[in-house]
Amino acid sequence: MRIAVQAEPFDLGAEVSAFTAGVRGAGAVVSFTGLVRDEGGSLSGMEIEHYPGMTGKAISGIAAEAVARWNLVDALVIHRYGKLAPGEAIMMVATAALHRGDAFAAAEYLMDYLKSRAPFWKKELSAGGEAWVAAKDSDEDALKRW
Amino acid sequence: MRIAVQAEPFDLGAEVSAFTAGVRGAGAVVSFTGLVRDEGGSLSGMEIEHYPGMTGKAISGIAAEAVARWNLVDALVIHRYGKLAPGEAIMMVATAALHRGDAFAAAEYLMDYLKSRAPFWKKELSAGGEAWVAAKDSDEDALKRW
Amino acid sequence: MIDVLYFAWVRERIGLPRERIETGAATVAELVEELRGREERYQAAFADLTSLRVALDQELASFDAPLAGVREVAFFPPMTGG
Amino acid sequence: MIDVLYFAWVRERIGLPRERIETGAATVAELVEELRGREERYQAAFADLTSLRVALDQELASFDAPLAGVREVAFFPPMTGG
Repeated sequence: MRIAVQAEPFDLGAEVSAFTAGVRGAGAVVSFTGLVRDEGGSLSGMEIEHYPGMTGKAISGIAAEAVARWNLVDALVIHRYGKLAPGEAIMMVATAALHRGDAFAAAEYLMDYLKSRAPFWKKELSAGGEAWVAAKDSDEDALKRW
Repeated sequence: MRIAVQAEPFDLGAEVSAFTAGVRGAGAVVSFTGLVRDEGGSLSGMEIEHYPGMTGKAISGIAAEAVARWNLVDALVIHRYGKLAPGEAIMMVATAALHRGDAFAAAEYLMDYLKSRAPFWKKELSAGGEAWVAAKDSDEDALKRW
Repeated sequence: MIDVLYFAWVRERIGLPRERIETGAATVAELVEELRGREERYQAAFADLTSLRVALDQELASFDAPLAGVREVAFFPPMTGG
Repeated sequence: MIDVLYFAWVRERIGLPRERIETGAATVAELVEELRGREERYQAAFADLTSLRVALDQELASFDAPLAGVREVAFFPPMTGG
């Protein structure tokens, strides 16, 4: 299980390759990548703040829960902070399991929990100024299914 | 939308990278990769037969349905046939959407339909001989949720 | 004349991947009956229709589908892709 | 003495990322009351507790949680990671 919280871009393809190469025995690998949307060209970028003392701990807890619950062969979480341009990858998760149902469920669980329980805050930057992204009720609701 | 049916191995990392680089405007990319399990070392490999005249058509139909239903920015399906060794990637799908829920649902839909509606048949090869993989009732049942 | 294709264990039981057949069968089910009457290996392949699937001109179909205008019939077990 | 951290718009409204506070507050809610009484900018930040979250020593907690033994309190809006 690897958890990385970093300002630097990550190489999505290399990460998915390396993760998959390391999970011999698994039958299913799911990856999710979150990208900065350009919102029809109105967004100039995004700035992500986080809580350094808590972030790694929170993500490790969420990932360990997913590994145990779906008996994962392995899991990976990378999340960036700082300034990002439209189209850039904000974060990724990967899960490996014997069967596809477990790999999918664990990846969705990771995303739902990272979204609302890992200490990151997004600010959208545009020509018109800056605005903190508001948490959506639907994201909080998404946790109830688990 | 790219559909590839091929005997050759594919480069998972390069495919995920290229797919993601091409979907500017999307906020979420999901990939799924199916690997030959080694079943605790008992499997020496897998042979996949397909119906060349039907395979591309069937996959295109399934993928077009997913793109329309979840308003995908793009979708990708690669499926191999022929002999594969344990640990090798059998196939992959990737989906890109504005939001994660759509990207996940479309990827699961693609997998459920490819599993039971695309004309591939797997044979497991082991020291003890060969055996066609039997379709599981659970795979047919999985279609009912869509 | 119609092309009949076999895949996976259906192909193995019948012993060939495809053949051209002259048939007056009006439906898939009638074609299956005709094939069953030919030789033991066809009986073995078509013993249990619930474990078989059929495609007409590369589209999944049912066993009661008509054969009129169809050029290619394929018989195979439930698919196991993905 | 306790370390109090602020993130996102809470940090912006209060105008600083962290401070050390001498407090006798027994719970988070009491600490919030104390901060609100200080200056307008704290009132602005803590106006609506339903839009705030709190962590004690880097673990999410509720506003009625006790502060005994806690070294670090963090206030922030609902998270928007992923």
